[in-house]
Amino acid sequence: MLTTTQTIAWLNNFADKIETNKAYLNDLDTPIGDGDHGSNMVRGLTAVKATLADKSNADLTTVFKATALALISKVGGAAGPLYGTAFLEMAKASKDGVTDLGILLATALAGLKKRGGAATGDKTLVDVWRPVLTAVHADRLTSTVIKTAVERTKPMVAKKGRASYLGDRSIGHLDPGAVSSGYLFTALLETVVQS
Amino acid sequence: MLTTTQTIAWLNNFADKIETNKAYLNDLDTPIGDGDHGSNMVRGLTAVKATLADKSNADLTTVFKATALALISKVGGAAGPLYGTAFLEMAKASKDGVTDLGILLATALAGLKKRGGAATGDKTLVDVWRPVLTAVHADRLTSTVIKTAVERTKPMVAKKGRASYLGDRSIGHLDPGAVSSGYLFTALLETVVQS
Amino acid sequence: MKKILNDPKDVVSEMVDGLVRAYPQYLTQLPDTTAMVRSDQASMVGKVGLVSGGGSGHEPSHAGFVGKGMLSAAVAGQVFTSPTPDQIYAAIKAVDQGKGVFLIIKNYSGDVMNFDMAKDMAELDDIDVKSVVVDDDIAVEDSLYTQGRRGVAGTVLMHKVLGAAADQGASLDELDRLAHAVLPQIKTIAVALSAATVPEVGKPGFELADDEIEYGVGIHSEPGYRREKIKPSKALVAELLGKLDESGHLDSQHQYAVLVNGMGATPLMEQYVFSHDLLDALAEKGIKPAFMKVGNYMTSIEMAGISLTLFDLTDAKWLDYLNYPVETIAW
Amino acid sequence: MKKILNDPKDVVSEMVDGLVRAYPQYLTQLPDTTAMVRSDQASMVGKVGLVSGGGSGHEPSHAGFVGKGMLSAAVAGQVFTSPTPDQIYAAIKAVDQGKGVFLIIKNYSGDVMNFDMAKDMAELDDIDVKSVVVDDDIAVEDSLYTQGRRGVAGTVLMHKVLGAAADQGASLDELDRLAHAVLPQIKTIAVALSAATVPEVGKPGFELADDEIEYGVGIHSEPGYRREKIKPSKALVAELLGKLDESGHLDSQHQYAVLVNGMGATPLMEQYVFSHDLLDALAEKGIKPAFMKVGNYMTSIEMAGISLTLFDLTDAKWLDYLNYPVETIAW
Ligand SMILES: Nc1ncnc2c1ncn2[C@@H]1O[C@H](COP(=O)(O)OP(=O)(O)O)[C@@H](O)[C@H]1O
Ligand SMILES: Nc1ncnc2c1ncn2[C@@H]1O[C@H](COP(=O)(O)OP(=O)(O)O)[C@@H](O)[C@H]1O
Ligand SMILES: [Mg+2]
Ligand SMILES: [Mg+2]
Ligand SMILES: [Mg+2]
Ligand SMILES: [Mg+2]
Repeated sequence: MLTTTQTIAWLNNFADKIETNKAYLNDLDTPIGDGDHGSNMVRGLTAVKATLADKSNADLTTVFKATALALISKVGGAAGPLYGTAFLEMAKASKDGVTDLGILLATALAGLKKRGGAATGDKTLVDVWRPVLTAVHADRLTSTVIKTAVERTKPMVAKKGRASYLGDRSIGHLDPGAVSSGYLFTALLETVVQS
Repeated sequence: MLTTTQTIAWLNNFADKIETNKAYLNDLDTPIGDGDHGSNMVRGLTAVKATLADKSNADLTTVFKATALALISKVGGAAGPLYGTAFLEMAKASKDGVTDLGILLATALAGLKKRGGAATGDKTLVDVWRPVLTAVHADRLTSTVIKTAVERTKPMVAKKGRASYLGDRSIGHLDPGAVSSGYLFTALLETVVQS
Repeated sequence: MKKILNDPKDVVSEMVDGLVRAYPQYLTQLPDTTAMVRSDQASMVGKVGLVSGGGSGHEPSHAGFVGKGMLSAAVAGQVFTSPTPDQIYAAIKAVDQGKGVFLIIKNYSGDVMNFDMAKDMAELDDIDVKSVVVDDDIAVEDSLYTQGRRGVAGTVLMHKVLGAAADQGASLDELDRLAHAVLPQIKTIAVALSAATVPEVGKPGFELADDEIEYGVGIHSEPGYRREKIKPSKALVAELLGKLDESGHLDSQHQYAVLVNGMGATPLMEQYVFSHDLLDALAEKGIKPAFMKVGNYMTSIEMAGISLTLFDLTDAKWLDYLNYPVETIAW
Repeated sequence: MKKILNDPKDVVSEMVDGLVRAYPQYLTQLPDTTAMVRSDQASMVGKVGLVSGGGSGHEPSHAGFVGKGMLSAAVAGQVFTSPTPDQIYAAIKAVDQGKGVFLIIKNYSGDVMNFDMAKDMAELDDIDVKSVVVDDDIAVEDSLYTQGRRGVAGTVLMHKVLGAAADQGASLDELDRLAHAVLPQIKTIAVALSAATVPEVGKPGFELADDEIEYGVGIHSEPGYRREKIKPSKALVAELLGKLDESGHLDSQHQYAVLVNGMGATPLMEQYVFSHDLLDALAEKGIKPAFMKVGNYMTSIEMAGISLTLFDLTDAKWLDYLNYPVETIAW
């Protein structure tokens, strides 16, 4: 059962990781994108941190919804609607009473795939969400699972997002969105799963 | 008494010198002007050479006038009207029967000063024309006279033309128009005065 | 990076502020957004609203095309980043006159998703919203399995045609049909001499050697299809026109509109020389453009280069739309 | 030098050709010249002709301002080199409608002398010719003994005011009085981030380090009055506005027209940010421009930088002239 406290800790930890790795994410987005994924995410997570500052007594739905709105209105680009939709779906599910992490993430992934139209293997953040979700369901989420999933985007040919314009030349680069989702789940591991 | 043959030889020699020194004249015009004096002059002298190709039987006035029109219509910038006016004045004078080199050059210089408004010491081609004219009148034109006159523009502060925008910073640079006039008179020396 | 800026983080908000204050007769900024709507409210009454937008860095697109006869509003995202749904939604609400709102979107994941979310939001308010996703850049091969082609300079012609039709009272459905009839007829291809530097990134999106160019780059420094030594303008025209010809045979029986678009740092001098070679090359194919424009319309910050757009005017009315008078900053 | 060109020697003739063929509705080239006259002949009948011009490399100046309500003709010289008298003379003859012709000249030795020779030639044909020599660049101190100030971006505003007056039927004498009344009220100052490269020269007119800027440069890479490390936009505005204030006190009781002019390679993004800071700084002095324009109007090939022009509207009619509708490529 996911709590408000856990979720706020999770998202603050995620925000810190994104801030620390802003330049790295921009760099990853340069050869196969437009070099802004780090900047976009920092803008969004700064807003998330700010909106969560006074939510420690709020319910889970409020926390997810505030996170979604901050991401939607601040990130822009492709990542904004994707991460935003993911949290909006979790807000909707939690409103319906869901508190199980696995179910929440499954709902999020469904929304995310619908929003972006990406399938597994398209070299997007979906390629991290999918194996992480499987691991969460099996109660086996480890940092190795996350790292492996992120690394696996490297040899893939991008089929969605800006990297797809490169065709075969997208091979050999990590997908920036996969890397930022890697931080999301590492933060989850550090604050929720391991605790 | 200046003849058509001499004048054509003079101008062709001048054209060759300008062509050879195009880059040098552009370079001189770069720190204190706009870097085009060589290109401008080459454009004009190429046209002069072309128009003189069939003028070996023409009278002096025709030669001067054709030269003036070629310069006026091809050089542009400051140098075009200045050199053009100089030759136009010589055409007018020769039409009035003048064939004496000293008188021709004096008329040219008068026109040139009227057109550009420059006085001696303003760091323009006038600073070469003036001493050369004096030497021609005294029958003492030498390459030293020309070189000295050209060199003397170096310490001057420009008062006319683009170099004047630099004020004191024009000091220490040869005036490009003075240098090209130096070639004009060196050519004169090689083809008319010494022959 | 040498730019006339203050804090790179503030570039979009300061730019939008400078723009709307310099041109209050054309643009009004919606409070707390970077959405700019047409100041001439009267000219919008009873008409379908036209909203465009995208990442910043393409100036004068898109706000430069807001005004009578063209766009009703433009929404500016962060540099090279789609605007967010809330901002687009605000623009939609501001321009809706009860006749619906039409969105002109460029085909990037981010733009498509953010505009879609805004559409969802507007539809909850019972505002009719339709849209077209412009994908004129033939450098990228289209395919069912990928994102498809990018939207680039041809978008400006889409603005113009739809703007004229909307001003003449076309309904939302009519605009939708018009947009989708025009869409496949607009094709663009670019060549870059240097890349753009996003202020917050601080270095160029890619590096080209002093004598190198790249064909097929996008407007966000997306890589193109070939890199080689710089060639004379005539040869660049041959390459780009060849690509356009391949992608849809140029036909001397057709009427074409041509847009020669500077990418930002390339002076008009070069654009006019390129146009000279282009008009020669087209003349050899028996084509004389029915309409032509040369200048910086869809830029990529200070990227150097040119894009070439051909618009096959399969419907004679489209030429009238292109020539229809407008009151904007940049058309 | 990386440019989209063919042989650098042909740049002007190819550029003019591309321009007039792209925009036949505005421009007609006089045979064997680089003089371009207004295509809309009817709009010139019974009116004084307005001829401007100068070296090429300042596009869209000057041909971009030829059209109804503005110039009757523009003459393009070689790059950064005044056009020759025969070409200017051809333009004068082509636009004269028996009411005389007014010349707008920028204050460079070359331009002044070539236009003067053309005037002499036209007067032999009994065409009345008058002229104004624009010298708005306050970077160079004026003095009786020197060439005086240079003519730069303010020339575009001179075109606009005189064009509107001529279109409304002002006589040659009236235009002459108007021009000389306007002349001292237009002042400009620039800052450069990089220099222009003349195609035939092949290298930049001056070199600035990666973090250096220069204040007071001219539109042909003429050196300015100070070189220093790049500063934020706000500080650049303070420097340039300070110079303009020194040269003629800015007065909150006066009405001003403002032109923020990009020098060629500086994107609109930066020009708008600069405008934002400028409008703030003016507001602090109690000034809100009565008229403003931002964009590339008088460029210096691919020089990066901005010039700032303030035009003190001491006569209320001048604002109407600025707002008067025109049909040109670039206004
Ligand atoms: N259609 C899509 N579906 C899923 N993920 C996508 C899609 N398009 C892009 N992405 C993800 O978004 C990331 C890029 O985000 P970002 O750089 O912030 O946006 P933008 O591409 O608009 O600049 C990619 O690395 C990829 O993981
Ligand atoms: N008013 C003037 N009177 C006399 N000579 C002048 C004047 N203005 C310029 N010059 C001469 O013209 C030369 C520059 O010629 P050029 O570079 O061809 O023209 P521009 O300055 O128009 O580029 C200067 O070096 C100077 O000798
Ligand atoms: Mg990106
Ligand atoms: Mg020169
Ligand atoms: Mg982006
Ligand atoms: Mg010159």
